[in-house]
Amino acid sequence: MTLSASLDKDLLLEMQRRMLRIRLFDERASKMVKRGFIPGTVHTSIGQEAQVVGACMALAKGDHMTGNHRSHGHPIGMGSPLGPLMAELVGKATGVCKGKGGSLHLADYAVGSLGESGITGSSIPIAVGAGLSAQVMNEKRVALTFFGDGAANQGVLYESMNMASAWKLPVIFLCENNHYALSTPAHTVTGGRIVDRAFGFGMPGIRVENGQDVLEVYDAVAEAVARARRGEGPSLVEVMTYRFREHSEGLRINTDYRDANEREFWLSRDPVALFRAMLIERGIASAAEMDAVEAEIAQEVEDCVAFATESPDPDRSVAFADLYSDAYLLEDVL
Amino acid sequence: MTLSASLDKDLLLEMQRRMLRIRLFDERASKMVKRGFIPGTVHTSIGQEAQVVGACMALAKGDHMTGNHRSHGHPIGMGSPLGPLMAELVGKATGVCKGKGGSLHLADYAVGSLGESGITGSSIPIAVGAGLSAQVMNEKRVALTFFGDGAANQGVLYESMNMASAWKLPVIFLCENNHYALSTPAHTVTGGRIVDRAFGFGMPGIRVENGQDVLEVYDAVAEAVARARRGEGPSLVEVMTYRFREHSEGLRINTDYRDANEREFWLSRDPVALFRAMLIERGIASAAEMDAVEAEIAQEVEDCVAFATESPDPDRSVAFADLYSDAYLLEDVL
Amino acid sequence: MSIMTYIGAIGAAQQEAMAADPRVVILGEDVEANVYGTTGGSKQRAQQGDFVQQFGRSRIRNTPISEEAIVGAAIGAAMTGLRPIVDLSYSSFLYMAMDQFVNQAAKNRYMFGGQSSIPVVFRSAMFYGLATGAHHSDRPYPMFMGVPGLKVVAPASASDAKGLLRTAVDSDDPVLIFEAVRLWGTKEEVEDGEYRIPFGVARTRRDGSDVTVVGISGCVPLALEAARQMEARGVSCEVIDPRTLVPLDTRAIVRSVLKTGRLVIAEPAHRTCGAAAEIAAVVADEAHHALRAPIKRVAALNMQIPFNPVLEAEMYPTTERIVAAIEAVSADQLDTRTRRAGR
Amino acid sequence: MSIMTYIGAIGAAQQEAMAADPRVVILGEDVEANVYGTTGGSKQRAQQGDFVQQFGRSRIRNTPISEEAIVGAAIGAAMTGLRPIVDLSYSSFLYMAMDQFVNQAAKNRYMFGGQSSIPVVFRSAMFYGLATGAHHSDRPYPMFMGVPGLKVVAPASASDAKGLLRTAVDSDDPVLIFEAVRLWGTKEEVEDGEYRIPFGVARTRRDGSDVTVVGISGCVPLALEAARQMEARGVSCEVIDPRTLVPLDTRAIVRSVLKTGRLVIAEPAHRTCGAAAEIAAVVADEAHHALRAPIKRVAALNMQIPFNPVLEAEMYPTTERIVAAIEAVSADQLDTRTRRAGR
Ligand SMILES: Cc1ncc(C[n+]2csc(CCOP(=O)(O)OP(=O)(O)O)c2C)c(N)n1
Ligand SMILES: Cc1ncc(C[n+]2csc(CCOP(=O)(O)OP(=O)(O)O)c2C)c(N)n1
Ligand SMILES: [Mg+2]
Ligand SMILES: [Mg+2]
Repeated sequence: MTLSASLDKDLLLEMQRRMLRIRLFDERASKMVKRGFIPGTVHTSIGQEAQVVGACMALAKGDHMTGNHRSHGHPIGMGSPLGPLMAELVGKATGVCKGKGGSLHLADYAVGSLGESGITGSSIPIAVGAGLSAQVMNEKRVALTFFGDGAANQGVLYESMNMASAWKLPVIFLCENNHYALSTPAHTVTGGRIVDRAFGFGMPGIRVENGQDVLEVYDAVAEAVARARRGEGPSLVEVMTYRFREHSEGLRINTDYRDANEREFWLSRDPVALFRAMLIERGIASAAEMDAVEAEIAQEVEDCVAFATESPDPDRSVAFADLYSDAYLLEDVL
Repeated sequence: MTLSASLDKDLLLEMQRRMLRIRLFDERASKMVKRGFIPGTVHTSIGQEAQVVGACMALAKGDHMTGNHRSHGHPIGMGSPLGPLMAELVGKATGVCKGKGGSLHLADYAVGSLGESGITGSSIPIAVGAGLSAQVMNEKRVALTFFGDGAANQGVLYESMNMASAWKLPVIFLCENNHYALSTPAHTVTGGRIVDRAFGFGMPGIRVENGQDVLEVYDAVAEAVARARRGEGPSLVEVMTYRFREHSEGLRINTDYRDANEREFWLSRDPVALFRAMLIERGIASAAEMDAVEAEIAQEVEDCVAFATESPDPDRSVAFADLYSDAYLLEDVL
Repeated sequence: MSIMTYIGAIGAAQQEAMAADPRVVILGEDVEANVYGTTGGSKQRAQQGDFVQQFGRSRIRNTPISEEAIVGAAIGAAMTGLRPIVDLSYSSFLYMAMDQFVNQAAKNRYMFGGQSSIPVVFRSAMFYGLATGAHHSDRPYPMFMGVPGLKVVAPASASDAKGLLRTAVDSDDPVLIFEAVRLWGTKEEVEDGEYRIPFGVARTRRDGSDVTVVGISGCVPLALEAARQMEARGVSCEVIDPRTLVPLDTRAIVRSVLKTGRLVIAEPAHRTCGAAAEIAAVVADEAHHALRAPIKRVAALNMQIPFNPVLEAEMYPTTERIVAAIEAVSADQLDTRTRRAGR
Repeated sequence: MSIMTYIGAIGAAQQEAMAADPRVVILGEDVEANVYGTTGGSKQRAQQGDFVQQFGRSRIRNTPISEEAIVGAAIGAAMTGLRPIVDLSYSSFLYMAMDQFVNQAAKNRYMFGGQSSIPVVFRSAMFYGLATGAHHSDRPYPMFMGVPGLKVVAPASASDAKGLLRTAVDSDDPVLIFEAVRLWGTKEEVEDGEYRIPFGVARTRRDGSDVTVVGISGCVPLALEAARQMEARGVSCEVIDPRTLVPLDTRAIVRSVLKTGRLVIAEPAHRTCGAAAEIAAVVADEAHHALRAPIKRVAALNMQIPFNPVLEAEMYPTTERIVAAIEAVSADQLDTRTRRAGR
C-alpha cells in the first residue's frame, strides 16, 4: 500500500531537491521583497514543503495542477526551473509569464502547471475541467488542485467536488491545512473537519496527519492518483501542516493569533530537516551526499536570482500582447 | 422523541388545511396559467405538500423562512392568506408584493416569509442572516430555508452551512428532494447523498425517507428547530418526496426522463389523501369532518381566485416605487 | 438558402460545430432533454435523433446546478484541449459564475503571458418581457463588456446567430453570446452550409441619411420599425446593428454619424453604464464636430423588473420610445420637411 | 477639526456608528485582528482597545472565506433587524458574491413590494497600482452602477470618506463603498464629531471656467494636479468629484459643462462601459448645445493588469494623460491664450 516504499534513491533525492528549492527560493524571495527587489508581496511555502512536494511528485508527466496564492512551491514541486520563476517575481521579460503574472500568478505549462490563483478557490474548477478533458479525450492524465483550509470554505470547492464525483473525473482535491487563513484560526470558521466533507460528496477523504513527512503525503496522494487514473473518480486529501512565516511577506499585524506552544511544536517539525535525517538514517544517502545536494540547490537559487537580476525589463509592447488570441482588437483596447 | 404525538386535533386539522390549501391553490393556478389568466408560468408543489407543511408548522410565530421557485407552498405553509398570494400570481395591485413579484417572488413578512427566490440557492444565505440577527439580538427565533435536490449542488449552500455551523446559528437547511431538477435525475448529478453532507460541516443530518407523511416531516424538523432554539446550531434535513406534475406549468418536454414505475409508486403516496386516511383511522376526525375541511378550503380557494380576479391592476406609479427607501433617486431612474 | 428561425439557426450551428470537431462538447443544465431547444428538436435534426443520440453522453452533458463550477470546468477543459459550448440558459444566471468569467476566462491568457488558450463559448438567453419576474429578466451584457479579455456577442437575427456562433466556436478566446428570447422565433433566410461572420463588423440593416439609429439585440427590429415609421414622415434613418459588442465596430457607427449628424441608441439593458453609454461616449468624442443634436439613449429604465406584464412593458424600449427619440433629435429636420411638404 | 487620513476617517466612522447603534455589526475576513486597518489600530482607538475589545466578538466577526454567504448573510441580517457593515477587503473579491448583490440586495425591496428594508454597507478597497497582479487590482464599480437598487459610493478624501460612510450606515438600502487604497494615506481636515454627507451631491473641488474635469476616486487628486498645471498655461479647469455614483449628481456636472463647454472625465475603471461613459452619455444628451469640443475620457486602458509596475502604471490614468485630454479639448483656447500672451 505504501507506494513510496518502491521509490528509488534518485526519486527520493529529487524530493529533497525540490523541497530545498522551495525553501531556499522562498527564503530568498522574502529577502528580496524586504529590499524592494520584488514589487508587491509574496506568500512563502516555508514549512509546507513536504506537503507540496509529496503531492506534486505523485503526479506524472502530462498531469495537470492548479494552485493558489501560496504559489511558488507548486510549480517548483512540478519541476519548473527556478530562473523564469524568480524572474517572474521580479517582473522581468524572461519571467515564466513574461513579467505579467507576478508571484500570485505563476504558471508553467511545460510542467503541467496551469496557473496559480490570487482569488482563493478560483482555480479549483479549472482542475475539474482538466479532468473533464482527460475523460472526454480518453487520455490517462489526472489533475490536482491545491487550496488552503481557508479556501475550503468557498462554495466552488463543493460544486467542483460534486461535479467531479458525479462524472467520476480524475481529480485530486488537495487541501493544505496549515491551520490558519491569514489571521483566522481554521477551527473558528470551520464547521466539522474538512476531510469529512469528502464522504457526502461520494468520494474518499484521506487526512495526512503528519504533513511534514513528504513520504506520507506522497503515499496518500499517489493512492488517490492511482484511483483517478483507474477511472474511479476523485479524492479529497487533507494534509495537516503549518506555515513557518507570516501570511505574506511584509505584512505587519499582531501575531498573537497563533499559540506559542503550537508554533514551537510545528517549528520543530521542519520537513526539510526531517527528510534529510530520514534519508541518512535509512542509509539511503550519506550526510556528505545530502550536503552536496544542498549546495547544488543553493547554487541553483543563486543562479536564478542572478538570472532574474540580469534579465531585461519587459518591453512596453509586452503589456499590450496576449489579451486575445488575435490582434485585431488592439486598437480598440488602447 | 416524536414531538408530533403531542399535537392536538386543532393543529392536526390545521396541517391538513394547509396541505389542502397548497393542493387546491396550485391546481387552480395551473389551470389559470393554461388559460392565460396568470402571466408566465408557475411551479406547483402538488405531491410535496407534506414536506412543505410539516416543515413550516414546526416553526413558531416570529421565525423566518426563505424559499425557492417552487414557491406557493412555502408561504401557504407559513399561514399566509390565499387572496394576496393569488392576486400576486395574477399580477394585481392587491398582490402580496403589489403585483411586482409574481409567482417566483412571493413574500409575506407578516408570517415570517422573507421571500422566495427564482435563482436556485440564492435565498439560502438570507436565512443564515436571519439566524445571525437572532443570535446578535439575542432573540429566540430560528430561520428555515427550503431548497431542492438540484439547488443542493450550489456552492452557496455549503458556505452557508459552514458559516451557520461555525457560529452555531439557529438555521434549518431543508432539502426538498423530489428526485429531479427539471429533467435531470438527482442521482446523475449528485455525488454521494445530500444528507451525508451535514456531517462534514459539523451538524446533524436527518433524512426523512417518507416525506409524504406530514408528521414524519414535522418530527424531524421540530427536533432541528428545538436544537436551534437551544443555541446548539444548525441542522440539515433532507426530505424524500416527489413532484406529481411537470417542473413548471406549460413546459413541453419529453417526459421520459422519469421512470414510469417510480412515478406510479409515488403517485400512490398522495400526502393529502394519506393524512386524511390517517386522521380518520386514528379516530381524530370523522370522514364528515374531513369533508367539511375540504369544502372549507375549496371555498377559500374559490374566494382567493375571485379576490384576484376582481382586484384592480396596479397603477403605473407602482412600478416606480420601492426601488429605494428614499424617493430622491426617482428622476434619475426614469 | 432556407428560411430558419433564430433558435433553429443556433441549433444548426451547434450541430455543425459538433459534427466538424470532436473537441466541441456541450455542457449545461438539461441539455440532454433539449429543454431549451438547441440540442435537438427541430424537424431536420430530429430525423437524425437528438444530440445525445448523435454525439453521445460524453459530449452532451447535463450538469449539476453549479454555475460556478460549470463555467470554471469549461474554462479548464478549454485550457486543456476541448472547445466547450456552455448553455447557461438564462442570462440572469451568469452572476453565479462571475468570478470565473472575470478572473479565469478573461485573465488567464494575459496574466500567464500567453500560455493559455481558452476556446470556450458561453451561451445564454435574455428572457425579458415574458413575465418571468425580476430574477429571470436580466440583460447583463454591459457588465461583461467592461472586462477586457472577453468577447461579447449579441445576434439579432437568424443568419447572424448562426454565423456568429460558428465564429465563436472557432475563437481561441472566451466568447459570451447573449441571445434574445424575443427573437428566438423570428425568421430569416439562412445559408445552408457552414459559414462564419467575423467579429467586429457591424451590419447596416437600413441605409439612411438623417439619423443614425444603433439597435442592439431585441431592439434591432424595433429600430427598423421606428425607421419605417419615420420614413413616412420624411426622416431617413440609418439602422446599424453592431452584432458584436466586444469587439465593437465603432468605425461603422462613427462613419454613419459623420454622415447623419444625429444618433439614437436603443438597447434592452438598463441605461446606466450600458452599451448605449459606451457608444454615446465614443461618438461624443470621435464625431463631436459632426453632431447636430443631442445623443439619445433608449434603454431599459433604471428600475428593477416588475412582474405585472403591463408594468414590465413600460420598462423596456419600445418602437414608440425610439420614435420619440428620433423625433427629438430630428425636430429641426421634421420642421423643415413639414414646412417643405406644406409648401 | 483635526487632520486625519482617509483610512483613519473610515475607522473613525465605523467606530462612531458601532457606538451609536447596537444594531451595527462588522463582518469580514480578519476584521478581528484589524488586518486592513479599519477595526482598531489608530492611536486614539488603540487606547480604547481594538474593536473586538470595545464591542465584543458578537458584533465584530471574522468570517470564513465565503464571500457569497457573507454577503447573503449580511443581507438577511439587514432584512431582520441588524445594520451590518461588511468589510470585503479587496474590490476584486466582489465577483464571488455577484448573485447576492444583484439578485438579493438590489431586488428584494422592489420585488417584494416594499416589504424588505436592507440597511447594509459593503466596503471594499481598490488596490490598483500596487503590483498586486491581475487578480487583486480590479475597480469594478461600473458593474454595480448598472444594477438599480444598489447605491454606489466612491469617496476621494478623508472628510468625504467619513461623512459618506455614516450616511451609508443610515441608509435603509444596500450601499457599496469603493475605497481607493492609493488614497488611504492622504490627509484632510475632518470634523471631529459625527456628521453625514448626503448622497447625490457632487463636490466641486476647484472652480473654473474653461474645462470641466470630472474625477472619480483616485483620479480626483490627479485631476486637481492637472488643473493646477493647466492654470499655469492659461486654462481654467473646474474639477468636480461626484462622490456618489448612484445616485449621480448629473445636474452639477451638466451645469458646469453648460458654463465651460468642455468635458474631460478621469476614472480608474476600464474605459468600456465605465462611469465616464455614463457621464459622457448624459452630457452628450443634456448639454449638447453647449459642448464646444469632443468629450474625452481618461480611464484604465482596456487591457488586463500586468504585474510589472512600469507596465502597470501605463494602464491607469495619470496626471499626464489628463493634461493631454484637457489640452485636446481646449486646443482652441490654448491657441487664443498663447496668441494673446504673445501679443
Ligand atoms: C476570494 C478571496 N477572498 C479573500 C482573499 C484574501 N486572502 C488571500 S489569502 C487568504 C487566506 C487564505 O487562507 P488559506 O486558504 O488557508 O491559505 P493559506 O494562506 O493558509 O495558505 C485570504 C483571506 C482572496 N485572495 N480571495
Ligand atoms: C442559478 C440558477 N440556475 C438554474 C436555474 C433554472 N432552474 C430553475 S428550477 C431548476 C431545477 C431546480 O431543481 P431543484 O432544486 O431540485 O428544485 P425542484 O424544481 O425539483 O423543486 C433549474 C435548473 C435557476 N433558476 N437558477
Ligand atoms: Mg491556511
Ligand atoms: Mg428537485
